[in-house]
Amino acid sequence: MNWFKLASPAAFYPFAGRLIPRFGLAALVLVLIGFDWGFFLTSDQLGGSNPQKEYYRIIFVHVPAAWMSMWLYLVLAAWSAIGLVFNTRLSFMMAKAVAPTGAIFTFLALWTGALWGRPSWGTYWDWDPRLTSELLLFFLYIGYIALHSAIDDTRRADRAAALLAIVGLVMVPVIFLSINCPDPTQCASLHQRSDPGSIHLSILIPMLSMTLGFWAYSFAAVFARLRTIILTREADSAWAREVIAQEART
Amino acid sequence: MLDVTDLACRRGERDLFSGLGFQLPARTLLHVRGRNGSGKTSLLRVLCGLLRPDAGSIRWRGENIRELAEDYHRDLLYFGHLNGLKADLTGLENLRIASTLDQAPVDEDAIIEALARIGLEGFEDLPTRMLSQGQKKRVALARLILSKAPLWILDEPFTALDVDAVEFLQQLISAQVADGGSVVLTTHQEVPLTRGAIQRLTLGETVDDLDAATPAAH
Amino acid sequence: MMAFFSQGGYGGYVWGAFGMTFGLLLIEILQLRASQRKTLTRLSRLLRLRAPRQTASSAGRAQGTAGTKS
Amino acid sequence: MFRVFYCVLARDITLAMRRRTDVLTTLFFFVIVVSLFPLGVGSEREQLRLLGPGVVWVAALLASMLALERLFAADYDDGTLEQLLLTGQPLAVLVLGKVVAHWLLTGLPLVLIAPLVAMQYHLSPPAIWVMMAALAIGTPVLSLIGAIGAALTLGLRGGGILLSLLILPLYVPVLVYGAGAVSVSAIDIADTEPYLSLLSAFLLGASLLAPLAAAAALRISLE
Repeated sequence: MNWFKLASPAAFYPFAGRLIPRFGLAALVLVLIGFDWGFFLTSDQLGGSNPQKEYYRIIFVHVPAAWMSMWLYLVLAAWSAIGLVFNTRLSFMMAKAVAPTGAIFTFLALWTGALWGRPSWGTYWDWDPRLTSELLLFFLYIGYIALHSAIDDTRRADRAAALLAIVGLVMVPVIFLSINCPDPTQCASLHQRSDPGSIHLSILIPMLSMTLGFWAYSFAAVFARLRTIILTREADSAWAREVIAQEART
Repeated sequence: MLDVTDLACRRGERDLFSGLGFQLPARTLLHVRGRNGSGKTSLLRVLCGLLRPDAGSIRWRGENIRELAEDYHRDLLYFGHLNGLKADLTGLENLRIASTLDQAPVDEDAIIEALARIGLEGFEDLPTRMLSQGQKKRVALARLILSKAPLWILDEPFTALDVDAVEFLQQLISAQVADGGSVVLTTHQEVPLTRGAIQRLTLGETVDDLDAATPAAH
Repeated sequence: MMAFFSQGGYGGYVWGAFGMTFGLLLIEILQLRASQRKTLTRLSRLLRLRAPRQTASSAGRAQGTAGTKS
Repeated sequence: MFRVFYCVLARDITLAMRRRTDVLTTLFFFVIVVSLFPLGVGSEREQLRLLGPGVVWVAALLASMLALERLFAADYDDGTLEQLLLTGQPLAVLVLGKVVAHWLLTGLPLVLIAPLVAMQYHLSPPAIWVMMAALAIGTPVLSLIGAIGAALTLGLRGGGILLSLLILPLYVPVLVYGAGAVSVSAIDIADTEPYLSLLSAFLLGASLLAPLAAAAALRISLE
C-alpha cells in the first residue's frame, strides 16, 4: 500500500470508512474484557500500604481516560505541526477531528477523578497535581476548539488553532512543572506516588485492556468525525460529489 | 522581474481565480480590472505575500517570494484600502516612521517637501485625524514620493482623490515606470504613460452571476 | 447480584464514574452519526440545487491571463 | 535591527502618551480588583497577609490580559499592521518592540504601584520588595505570552473573552512562582531565590520564542 497516497482526502475518505467498523469492534471487545476482568476477576479490596475498598475500580476508567487525554493532545499538536510545516490539508482536518474526543476523555478523567476522590480523600475536588494538570489540559482543549470555531475562514481557523496547539504543547511541561512543584526546591507533593512495577497484574490487565479499548474507540470516533469534515470541505470536488450522491441514495 | 505562474486563490468556499500567469518586466504597469468581488484585492495581497496562494508560484528576480521574505518586502511598496496612518500621529511622524521601517530613512526636509508636493503644505504638524478623507489619502500617497522601491502594488489608489491629486498620482506612477520600476494597480481610471508598457489583466466573473457576459480572459 | 450493584456501598461512585464514561462515549457516537447524516443531506441538497446550472456553464471558475498591449 | 525595534517602541509610546487615559485604565483596574478582595473575604489581617500574594498576582494577570486586547487591534484597524508586515524587517523584532512598549505602559505601572496595594494586605517590607521583583520579572512574561493570543484572536468577534480563554491557562506557571515567591518571603527571604530564578528563566525563554510565535500568528491572522 502506498501510504503517501493516503495523504489526499480523496483516498483517505474510503480508507477511514473501512477502518471505522474494525476499530469500533475492537473497542467494544477490549472495553468489555476490561470491564469483566475488572469487576469479576479482581478482588473487592485493595490491601497494602494504602488500603482501598471497591471504589478503587474507578481507576479502571480514570487512568485510561487520563492517559488518552494526554496522548490525544500530543496527536493533536503533532498533526498541527505537520500541517503548518508541510501545508497539508488533511493534517489540519485530523487535528480538528481529534480535539473533541480528547476533550471528552479529559472531562472523563476529571469526573472519575472527583468520584474517586470523594471516598478516598473525603472531597470531590482536591488540588491534587494530577487532577489540576488534567483541568489545565481541559482548558487547552477548550481553547483550541473555541478558537477554531470563532474563525469563519477555514484556512485561518486551521492555522491559528494549530499554532495555539503547538504553543500549548510547548507550555505543557512548564505548566505541569509549576503544578507539581509549586515549591521549586521539592517536588514530592503527589497524593499517591504510583510505581508501575508495583501494580498488581490483576489490576494492570483490565486497566491496559480498557486503555487499548479507548484507544481503538478514539480511532473510530476521530475517523468518523474526519470523514464528515473531509466531505464538507471537499464538497466541490468531483469525487466528493459522487460519494454524496451515492450515500444519499442509501 | 515579477514572474507569476499558475496562481490560484480560494476564499472560503469560492474559487477567485486559478491558472493565472503573467510576467511583469521592469518599466511596465499592470492594470488589474474586474468587478467587485472578482478577487482584485486578493490578487494584490497574494502578490505582496500577505496572502498565501492555494497553488502556483510568484518569483521576484527569479526567486520565490516565500524564500525571499523580507528581502522581497524591501523592494515592495504596498498601498491598500486602508491608509495605514496612525490617526494620533502627525503626517510628518507617520511618514518618518514608515520610512524608518522601510530602512530608507529620509530627513525631515524631504518629508515636508513631499507633503508640499502633494498639496499638504502647512498640514505636516496636524494629527492626521484632523484631516479630511482625501487629505489623509494624500498623506499616505506621499510615501510613493519618498519610496525607492522598484515594485509598487497599489489597490484603488485613485478613490477619494480630487482631480488635481489624481493627475499628480498619474504623474508619479508614470515616473516610476519611466525610471525602470514596475507598478501593479487596480483602478477604474486610465493611466497615461509617457514611456513603458501597459499590461491589462481582467479577472473574470464567476459564471454563477446571472448577467455575466464578459469573456473570462483578454 | 446485589453485591455487584452496591459495590460494598460505593455503588454511587463506581457507577457514577462508569456510567458517565460509557454514557458520554455513547452520546459522542450518536452525535457523530447524526452530524454525518445531517451533512450528507445538506450537501446532497446543495448538489441538486447547483446541478442544472453547473451543466449550463461547464465550469464554476474564473480565469485570467494577461496580454500585453504597448 | 535595533533601530527598527526602537522605532516601533518609540512609536507606540508616543501614541499612548497622546491617549494617556488608556494607560491609567489598566492601572486603576488593577487597583480596584485588589481593593475589592478585602471587602469580600473580610479584613482580618492574618488572612489578608496569606491571601495577598495570590490576589495581587491574579489581579495582575487580569489587568495585563485586558490590556492585551488592544496590543494589535488598533494597528489592525487602521492598516498600519499590514504595513508592518511588509516593512522588510524581521516581524519578530517589530513584535518584540510592540510588546516591550506594551509592558512599559501596562506592566511597569503595576510594578510601581505594587507597594501601595501590598500595604492593603499588610505585607512586610521585605515581602513588598520580593513582590516588586517578582512582578518586574513576571509581568513581561505575561505580555510576551499574551501577544501570541492577541495575534491569534485579531479581529474576531468576542475576541477579548476568547483571548482570556486561550491565554489564562498559559499564565499558570508565572502565577504559581510569582505568588509563591511572595508567600515564601514571609518565612525566609533567602528562599525566594529559586522562585525568582525560575521566573527569570521563563522570561528568557518567552522573549526568545514568543515573538516568533506571535509573528507567525499575525501572518496567519492577516491572510
